[in-house]
Amino acid sequence: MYSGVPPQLVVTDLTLSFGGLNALSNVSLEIEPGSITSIIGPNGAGKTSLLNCISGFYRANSGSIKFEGHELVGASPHQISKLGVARAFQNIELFSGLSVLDNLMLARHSHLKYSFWEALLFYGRSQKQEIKNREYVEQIIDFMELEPVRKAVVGELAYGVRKRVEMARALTLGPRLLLLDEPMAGMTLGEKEDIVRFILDIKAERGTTVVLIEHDLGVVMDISDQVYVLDFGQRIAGGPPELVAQNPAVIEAYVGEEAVL
Amino acid sequence: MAVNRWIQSGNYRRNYKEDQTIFATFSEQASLVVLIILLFLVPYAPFMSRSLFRLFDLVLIYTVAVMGLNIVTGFAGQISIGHAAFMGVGAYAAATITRDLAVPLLGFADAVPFWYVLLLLPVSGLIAATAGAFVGLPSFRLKHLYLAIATLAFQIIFTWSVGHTPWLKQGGSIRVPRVEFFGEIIRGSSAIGPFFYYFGLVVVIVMALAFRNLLRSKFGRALVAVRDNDRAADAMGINPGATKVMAFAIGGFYAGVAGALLAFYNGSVIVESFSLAISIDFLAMAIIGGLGTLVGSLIGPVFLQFLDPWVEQLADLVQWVMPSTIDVGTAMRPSVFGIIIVLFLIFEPRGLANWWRLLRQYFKRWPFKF
Amino acid sequence: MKLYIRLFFSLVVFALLGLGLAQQEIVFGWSGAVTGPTSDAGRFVLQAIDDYCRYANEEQLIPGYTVNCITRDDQYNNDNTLRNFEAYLDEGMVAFIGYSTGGTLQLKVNALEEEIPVIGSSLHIGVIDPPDNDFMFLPISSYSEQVLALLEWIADNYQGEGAPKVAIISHPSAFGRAPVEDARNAAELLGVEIVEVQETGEGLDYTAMLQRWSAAGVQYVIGQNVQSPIAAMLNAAQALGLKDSMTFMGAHYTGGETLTNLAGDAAEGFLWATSYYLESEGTPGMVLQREIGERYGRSEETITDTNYTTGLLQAAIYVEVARRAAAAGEVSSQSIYEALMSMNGVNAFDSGFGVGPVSFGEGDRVGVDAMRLIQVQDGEWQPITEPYNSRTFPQVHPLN
Amino acid sequence: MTFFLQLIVTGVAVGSIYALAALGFVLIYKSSRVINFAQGELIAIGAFITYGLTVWAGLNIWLSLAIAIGLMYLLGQGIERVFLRPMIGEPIISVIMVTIALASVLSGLVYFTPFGTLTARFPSYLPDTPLRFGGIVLRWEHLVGILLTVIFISVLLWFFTRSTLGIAMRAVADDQMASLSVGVSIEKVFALAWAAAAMSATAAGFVVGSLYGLELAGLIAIGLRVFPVVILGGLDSIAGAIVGGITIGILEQLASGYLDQYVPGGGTGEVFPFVILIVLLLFKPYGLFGTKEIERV
Repeated sequence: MYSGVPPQLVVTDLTLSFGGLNALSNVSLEIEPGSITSIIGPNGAGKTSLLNCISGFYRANSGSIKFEGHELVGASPHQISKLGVARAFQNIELFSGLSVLDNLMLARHSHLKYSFWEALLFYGRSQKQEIKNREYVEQIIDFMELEPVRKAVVGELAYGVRKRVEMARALTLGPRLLLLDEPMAGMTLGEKEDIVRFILDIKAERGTTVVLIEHDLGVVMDISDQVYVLDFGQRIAGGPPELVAQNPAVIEAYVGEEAVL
Repeated sequence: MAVNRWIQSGNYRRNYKEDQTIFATFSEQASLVVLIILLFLVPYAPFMSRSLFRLFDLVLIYTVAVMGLNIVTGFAGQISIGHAAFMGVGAYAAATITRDLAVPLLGFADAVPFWYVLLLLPVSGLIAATAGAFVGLPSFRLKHLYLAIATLAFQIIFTWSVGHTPWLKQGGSIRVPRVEFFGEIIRGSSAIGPFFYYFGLVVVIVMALAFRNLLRSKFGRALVAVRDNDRAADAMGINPGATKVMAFAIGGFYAGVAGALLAFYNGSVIVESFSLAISIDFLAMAIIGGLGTLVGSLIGPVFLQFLDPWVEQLADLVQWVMPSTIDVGTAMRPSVFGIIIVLFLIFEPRGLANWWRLLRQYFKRWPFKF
Repeated sequence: MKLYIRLFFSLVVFALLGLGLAQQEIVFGWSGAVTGPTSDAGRFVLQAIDDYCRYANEEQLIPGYTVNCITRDDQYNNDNTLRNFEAYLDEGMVAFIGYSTGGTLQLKVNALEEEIPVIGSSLHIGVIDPPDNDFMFLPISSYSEQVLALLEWIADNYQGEGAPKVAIISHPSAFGRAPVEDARNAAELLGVEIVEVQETGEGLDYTAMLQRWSAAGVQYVIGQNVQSPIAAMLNAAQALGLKDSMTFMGAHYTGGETLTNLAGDAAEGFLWATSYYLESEGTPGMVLQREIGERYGRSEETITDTNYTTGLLQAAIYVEVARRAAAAGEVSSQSIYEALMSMNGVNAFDSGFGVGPVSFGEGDRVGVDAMRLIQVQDGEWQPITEPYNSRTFPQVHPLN
Repeated sequence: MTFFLQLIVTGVAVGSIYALAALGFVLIYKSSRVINFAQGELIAIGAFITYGLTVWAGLNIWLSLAIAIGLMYLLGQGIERVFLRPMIGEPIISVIMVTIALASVLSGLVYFTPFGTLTARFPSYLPDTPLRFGGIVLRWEHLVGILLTVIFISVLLWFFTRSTLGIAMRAVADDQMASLSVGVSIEKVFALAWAAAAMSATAAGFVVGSLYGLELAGLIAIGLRVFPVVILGGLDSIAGAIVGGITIGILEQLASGYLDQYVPGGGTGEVFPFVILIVLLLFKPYGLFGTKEIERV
């Protein structure tokens, strides 16, 4: 919009309802490639629902979501993930019986190009592909500083670490758009700083677009290029953080939180 | 080489390729080789009798089927209560192809050559895999409990349909020719016992290798991912429905191969060999062996097949103190079967495979205690 | 050195002794359902086999030999039957007694390869049909012949207009389906119309079936099944008031005391084809049956059950052939087989359990060839014919 | 037309037996998400206890039934205590397998008694001549089945809407975690569900025994027929169990009434419900009344 680059993700008039109750009504937004966009709003505002629509877990009743020209409404999560949209869940959804390494290797599923029959032999292409993708996974492990727990079973890790694995796994998909649902929730200050650093690095080093749902408005205002505010399923504001912070509708929705802004 | 890989007790792999290998140490690899050699020597043991051969042979055949069930239930997390029916599909495929196509077209006299059997095993497997995929189809929409009932329905429909199809002799016995192995027709239990022991053992080893390779590939990981958390798997670009259908197809393939093997082993196919009770036996074997492990599908069938004669002997002892109107063996068989499953589920849900793991760990660390 | 020689000789002596002892024992094997499907019949057969073997030893029916009958439950599971069969081979079995239809059919090839004679409780005609039938024998006439005899009775006794209309209720297994094809062919010869063949195992309600048959004008119902579904059908027929317009009948495993106990009044008039005497008749064989049963403390229910007779007859046939084989030389599966195959003409064996002598030979693999029709009259089973053979059976299903 | 009506009437009667058998199954699933593969064994044991009390202890048959239902209440509680309680929180595969093992143990226990090989029927306690409405016949045993179903449903309805424990059960069915946090004992609720299942199974076994005689294999087989019923009605719906039971009963009768003649060997009634089941699973997976689970991520 501002820079003249065509937006990477365009959400138009998105409406989602459960049994007559509107979780989202006519939400529209645009996200530029390589930016960090935050979605904020009170609890129950429809933030996670929006992410669920983008990543295909919910099917919107009307409206459209265009990612790099592909329509996402009606596509299933695995199709969307193959288009280059990755997602980290708010409530950790890891494969708890598997090791960190296997969790991340799973994210390379669609990048591993070998057939079922080659898998049975496990020789030649399948082996080479596994090694190549393993190298990729190791890069992510380095990047997210997970080396010490590489082979640990996920279920046995501390909450903060699991949250980080969740993010690492989404990143391992090699996405062009990364959706993070409250990646810092329930974390200590030190852990939060790490995550913020990771998010900034993701943008800087990998050029990945990041969409972030976060309650810590301080963080949001610091790192976001753009902020959208949802309330009762409606978009009430959107734009650069400094503008949004002064929007009267936002201030009304966040009564008592002005001090933070 | 800095570390002696024969006696190392930890993980010292230096590149990713080494990390993919199945065995942590050479000594483990060596002990497996020794075990396989021992297994090949079993027929020479002085205690081998015809009935023991039959037990071993059935164990090997059932092991193939249980590996398949373990893929469906242990790895993909879908309960299948109709696994014996898939085995039946394979057995009937082998029997009818031989009877209606091979014998009239290829003109086998009173036995089929070994190469034909080798060819027919995967063919029967593929036919059973098709049936498996078909039964797995509802998994595009369903979660596991409902799917379990669908497999039960398949079992019942299979039995009924065979019973109503004159082409399949309505469930009566269909004769399958004996196997000719390099000019010699394998007939009579003293020849069939050892022959199918070796044949079965080789099939089990080949199928287990394929199983193991599959598990360390992306397909194996996808199965486990779908079992652990199918929503997250979905977000990782794995199609959960397709993965479950694939699991059913692979499971069906293994069952089909086992069925064809059984058909040639028995020299006939009859619908009672593929009943609901057998399906439940398979589930019990997979669970007692250890769901979600390869070793489990190898140990489970041994344990349950040998449990049977053991209970019989125990029953003979108990019979002395019981009133003669009650047949103790009769009553003990289902009771012991059930109680053992319950005990395993409550106290060792990871099955015998876990004991195996602990044992292995013990030897790996030996002589240190920890 | 001396020690070694002594050891060697004692080993030889022991071995010879062992061999000698083994020769003194004749091993018969039985495998059948004591649990699972059809166990209600199987347990009586097992008791009878055990009892007759004890009786044979106590009475020294085979001088110089003891009989060892190994009996094991196979839960109606063929895998178990085959395993038992091979376990008995290890024990030196010379002849086998089978039970279930499936297990016996599957055993044919094994019996042939091991050259072990097999007598089964299943009267499926396929057991003695070629191929692989060389070592297979039926103790009494087949289901096919029994059903054909019933069809003949219908053709002979029918007095109405047109062709008599018959429905068959069969068990959903190879056992139930055994006589269907022969029955269809015979019906054509006899001018009887088979309206429908219905398979029912644990079907819950017979109302629809009976009413449909009633609407189709069925006058006769032939059962090839076990007692409990037949009893439930008879009860339903009585409740529907169809007992007057339909005559119910059945092959060997439909009848007996169990049926009258289960069906009560509804069993009245039921017609049953079998080759066994009834315990209540008090013929010499039945006196023996009671004597054996009482000697080994069997219940009244056991002693009066036809399946008990089945087991006694099977064991008696083998003990008799073993006696003959022993008299002629050594007892082996070969000599047992030869004794069985020469059990005809003057050598036929009158066991007393069946209504005719047991005869086997080339082209005759059915023991007691004759059968009778028995009817429930005032709550009691009463024979209504003399022993005879089906006249259409040889035409419909020529044996060898 | 009479034929058709007769099929419907018989179907309703047979279906109410299925409904009785399915009731307990649904209660267990509703409260604890466990699929009970031992329902057939419960049916058999209930029927055998009633038989033992009537024939061997010489009690009045209705009194026997009442006592048997009482005893089965205890058995149901006991089963939950011994077999199911250790499994709370375990993966669902394990819990299902426990019920399969339970089925095996129960039938083994029956074999330790003379009932294992029994073939018998209840002494006749109802008029021999059936009820007639025009050309349509209804057997007294069928009527008893329908009445018992009505009684069980009414008691359950009363229980769920009025008693505290019933409301607790409903709460547990809705949300285990939430009810745990407000102090509802889920163990108690699970035990009650099993007890209720055992009781309704007894009633079903009683009717089956009266109609078709008592035989272990036959009684156990009724347990399998519950599956199409609950899939049709929805695994977690009591109303569904009733409607499903009666629908399957009618469809079974119609199948054997109109389809059997076209199938060699007939017997379509036995397999038809399972074919319906597969079709339903493909097109209406949550049954007529079952609740569709909405997944929250």
